[in-house]
Amino acid sequence: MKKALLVIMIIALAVSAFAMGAKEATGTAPAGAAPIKIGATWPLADITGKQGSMAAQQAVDEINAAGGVLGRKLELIVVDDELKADKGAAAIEKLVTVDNVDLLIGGMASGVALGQIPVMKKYAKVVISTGAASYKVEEGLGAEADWYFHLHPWDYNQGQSYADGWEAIQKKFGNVKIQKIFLAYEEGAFGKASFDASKTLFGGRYTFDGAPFKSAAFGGGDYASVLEAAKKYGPDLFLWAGYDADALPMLEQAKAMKFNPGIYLGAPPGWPADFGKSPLAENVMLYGMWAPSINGVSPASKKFYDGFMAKYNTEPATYFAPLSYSAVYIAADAIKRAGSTDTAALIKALAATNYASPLGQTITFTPSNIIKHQGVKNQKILQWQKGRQEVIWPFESATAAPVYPFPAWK
Amino acid sequence: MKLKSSYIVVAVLSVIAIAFPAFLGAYPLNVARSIMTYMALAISWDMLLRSGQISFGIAGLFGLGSYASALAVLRGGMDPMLSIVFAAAFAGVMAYALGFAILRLRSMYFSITTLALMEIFRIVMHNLHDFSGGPEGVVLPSVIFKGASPALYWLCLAGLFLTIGVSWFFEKSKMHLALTAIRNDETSARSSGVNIFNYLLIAFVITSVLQGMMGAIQVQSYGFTTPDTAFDANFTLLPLAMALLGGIHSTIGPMAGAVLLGVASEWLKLKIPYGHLVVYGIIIILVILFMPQGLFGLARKARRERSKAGASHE
Amino acid sequence: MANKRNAAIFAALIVAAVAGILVWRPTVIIYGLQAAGLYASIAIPMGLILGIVHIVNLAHGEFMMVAAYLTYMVCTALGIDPFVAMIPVALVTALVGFIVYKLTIRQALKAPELNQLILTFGLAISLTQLANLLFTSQTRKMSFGYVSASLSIGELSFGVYNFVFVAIAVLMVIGLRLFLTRTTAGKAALAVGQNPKGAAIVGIDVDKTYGLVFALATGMVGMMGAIFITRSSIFPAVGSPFTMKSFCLIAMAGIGNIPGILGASVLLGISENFLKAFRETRGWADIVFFVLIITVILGRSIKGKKA
Amino acid sequence: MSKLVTTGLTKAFSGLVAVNDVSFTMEEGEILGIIGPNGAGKTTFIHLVSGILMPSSGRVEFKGKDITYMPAHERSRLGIARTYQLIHPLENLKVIENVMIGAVFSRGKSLKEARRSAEAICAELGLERLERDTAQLSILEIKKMEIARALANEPEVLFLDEVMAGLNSDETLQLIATVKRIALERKMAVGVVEHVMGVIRELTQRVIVLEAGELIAEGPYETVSKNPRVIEAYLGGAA
Repeated sequence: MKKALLVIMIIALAVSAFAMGAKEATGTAPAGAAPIKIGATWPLADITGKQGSMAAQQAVDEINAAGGVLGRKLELIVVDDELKADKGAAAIEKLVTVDNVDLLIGGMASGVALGQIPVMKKYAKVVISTGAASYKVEEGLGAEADWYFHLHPWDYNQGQSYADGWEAIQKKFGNVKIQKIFLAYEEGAFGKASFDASKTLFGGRYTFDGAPFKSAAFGGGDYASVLEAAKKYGPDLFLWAGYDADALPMLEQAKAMKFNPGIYLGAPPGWPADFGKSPLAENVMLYGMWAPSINGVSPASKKFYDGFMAKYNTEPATYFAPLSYSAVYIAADAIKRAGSTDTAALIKALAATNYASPLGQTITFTPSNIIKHQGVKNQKILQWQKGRQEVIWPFESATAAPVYPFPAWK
Repeated sequence: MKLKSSYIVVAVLSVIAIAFPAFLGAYPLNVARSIMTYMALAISWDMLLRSGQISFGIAGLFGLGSYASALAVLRGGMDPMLSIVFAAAFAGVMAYALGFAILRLRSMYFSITTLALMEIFRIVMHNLHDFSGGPEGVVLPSVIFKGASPALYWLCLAGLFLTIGVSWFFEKSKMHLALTAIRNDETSARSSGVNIFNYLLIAFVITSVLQGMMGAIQVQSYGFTTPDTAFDANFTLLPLAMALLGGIHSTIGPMAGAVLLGVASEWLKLKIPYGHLVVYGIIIILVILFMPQGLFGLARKARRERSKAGASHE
Repeated sequence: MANKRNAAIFAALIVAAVAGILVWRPTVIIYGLQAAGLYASIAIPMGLILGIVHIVNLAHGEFMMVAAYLTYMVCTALGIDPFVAMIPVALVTALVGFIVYKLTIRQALKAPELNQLILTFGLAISLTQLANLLFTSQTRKMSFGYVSASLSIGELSFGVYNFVFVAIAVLMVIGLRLFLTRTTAGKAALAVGQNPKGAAIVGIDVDKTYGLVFALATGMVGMMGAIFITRSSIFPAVGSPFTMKSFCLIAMAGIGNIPGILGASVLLGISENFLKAFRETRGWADIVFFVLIITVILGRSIKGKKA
Repeated sequence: MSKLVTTGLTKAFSGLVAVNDVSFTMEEGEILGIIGPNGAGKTTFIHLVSGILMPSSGRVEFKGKDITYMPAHERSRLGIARTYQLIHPLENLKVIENVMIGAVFSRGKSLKEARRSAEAICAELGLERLERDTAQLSILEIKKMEIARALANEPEVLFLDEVMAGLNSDETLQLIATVKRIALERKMAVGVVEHVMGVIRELTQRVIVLEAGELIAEGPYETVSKNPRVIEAYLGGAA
């Protein structure tokens, strides 16, 4: 019994100690009466959600330092969705019914968004979503969901934009020739969606094939058989859709197998720390929405980047950081124009958004296949050059010309 | 007299549980649903454990129930409520068929086999693209009861009540004698006329029905499922941890454990946004080290010590 | 007699099948063996703990993850190679393993096996999440030229580096065999594994032996973690899938049968890669693992009943 | 008709023959001693008759019915009960529940009826405070509980495998008297394995002697104990 009491006391102490620390870390609520509350959910144990929430807080602090919105301060309330649908749904219930937030932002995984949608529908609060690329999410939302503002491109938007991008690149740079495309995709939902979208978009214009692999993120990491299939196919453009854990090991195995495509391109949601430092990384291409090199062409990006570095002393590692930062600014701007946080007025104001974002492009909302308010529709094609991600396409935000072909293995 | 007073306590608690939506908001009801789902899984796992068989396949039957229900609605146009019954029955039939092979196994080999079966179910659902939606899963046209919080809560509560009721029946009927005898000593049980295989099969099928049912309720309440959500290893590991922390071989133990871990996880997350799972893990370690018999086991021990002290006074 | 002849026919059939595949699809054998080496070298230390201390260590993969991060820090700070760093890292993880044993596992040894299972589950969560707090979920990978070592035979080019894991697995099996049969401590460990009470009666310090075996096994895991970073990216959750895989392999080999883990790994590695070699069966490669496990376990239970 | 008949009963464990070609009968109301040196196959023999093990060859008949390969739980329903050499209390059940299970599963009684008959049997054996945990029992009480559990099956044939081991002489005498009385009352055929020859002499009308799995002698204790082969077997075993 004594032991049991002891353990209970230890737990209580540990919890309260941690809780105190956490409170200090998140900071005190901004002074002044009745702040505008922004509720957010992200997977905080994942780098995407963690930095997303940090960037959103950065935006809130910047706006509050500049006097807030409508004379009121902004307050960001973040709840961890733990990458689980039920936790994500409960988080929305809490933000709406307990914290009484004025609008919702955030999101990363489609699997969590699917679980949150029924709850979001119930309250029909304004949502500015920073994640959820799967077309299944859009199907789940339906055409009626005019309160849902989706910043992140849908999977088919991404596919379409790559198809456009390669067309444009081939036109501008005569030496780049693409006929055969091979996609190695991780076998989960993310990779399978990429494959389905690419097949329909590339299928007509190019000869296209693909094969699945088990991502190192889930205990795989053996790419020999998929690379062998790719090598046999002999593509001009080799694409892989997986996770950051796959990036370098796949490259190393490709070298070991002397697999040498004209373009070697990866499309993970994020890249490993210091990928650029590897000698193999040179001239690997990638799909993405943002890279620090955009600072050179976009003042918004530079402002975001410098602010993030100053506040947290670490580099934003994924595009979820600038995307989440954008979500807060878009919300603040719309509230200012609407003159209130009333949902109907806010929807109207948001629909008229025109925001020069750190992504190096201006964000507006236009209809996509089903929903009315889709933000970003295009992705960027980038290339690792001398350890930095340089934007190749779209040309208006390009920071470098493509190096082609991908150098042969020594 | 004692029995009667405990009946009254149970009745009062049930009424309170049923009346929760009257005085709780949507958020606590949502959290309660999560906890109740895990609680039902923990109790059902414990029911089979009373025979000594450790199943690692809870997530397998839970996921099978999820898919059976979702696909029955989506592909067969079945009524959602009916699909829950269908899914429970489907899980039961699968368990019955599989039981013939795997219930001859004991200890770790049984556990591993149930774990492997769960993985097989997951991979099959992952690969049957046209039928099950593949890795992206299935999205239902709408959530049951249009997502009204109280209705979803009561549906989940009904599943939990059924589970508790069956577990209580297991404790009070000859199932209790049969399963405990099998767990303590199979040879003795056999010479006392216990048909071991039959009782294991009954327990396995019934617990699978309950797990399949909870899976179906889950999928109808959230309106979608994917192989990774339906067969999430957490649906196996968390119920195990809950039952153990609360005290195994009882109904009340897993319930206490589910409340402890369920509330702790939600509360910690709000208090410690970054890193709450570290504390969660440490709580599990400390409870196992210092309360090896779980919360309820501790209470049971204390009661026994008191009665012993009383007996020596006489 | 009949048994021997059956075994001979069986062995001949396997050799013929392997030879057939080797000619038809040589890479199935090459990559199958490489995968088998990795599986086995991670599973063997867990098999040692399970065989002697009789604990299913759900934090097995997490120990490897901790060792991997340790190696990463040492290598980036000092600029040395993981193959050099693996020795100090193995020593440190062995020490960590010993401390973890003393502080937690030892306290739960007398409790039912389920308690030990959940205890190590708690350890696994804590270690993963601690790593997540310290390093975030962003993956890290160091680059080493030798990882891309390549061999070309005719038109076929393949990576040879991963054969390192085959060598490690074989060395582990031989080393453990020598340790368990030739040294006093090893013999004591074997005796404790077979019958702890009996061993205690003969005067063997069971607790000390458990501690030693646990430290030895975590040391081996530490070494594996160090070499693992040459092949794979590391992140907090990198270890957990290997825990389940190792557990399944051990069950397939039969508890206490350490050379059997090697055989089970080869069987799985080759079957998996066989399915991966064909377009139609590619997605089903994972299932082979679990189907084989169930078949072997059920087959053994039926055979056991007959005998 | 004989209650129990075995013909040529044989059990081999991967080459080692534990019971070899044993044929014997048990009649209603008789108490039969089964003796032999350690490792003679007495317990294996009971395992075969009660269905815990299946024989390699031979035949077991109960009241004329072939039960050679019948599972143990069905035999117990038919009326064959036994205790174990090593005690097998069901530690997570109370004393009364330990006794009840035979009545519930072999006789198909409801829990209430089973409790009543278990209480009656325990009273007969002098076992008290039935709501205790088995951990609180003395050795004598555990032995009594195991006999009570076997009796709750309401068997026609009962095997007691070294129930007297570990008891002092007073306790042994007390238990002998009880067993004898119950066997008579219920007209059971009882097979008793014992090492203490005094117990065999007191209790049994007839004994069979096993050595290395084979039946080497049969008859009343007085005659068998003078059989030179039996004496040699015991001396050989002792030496």
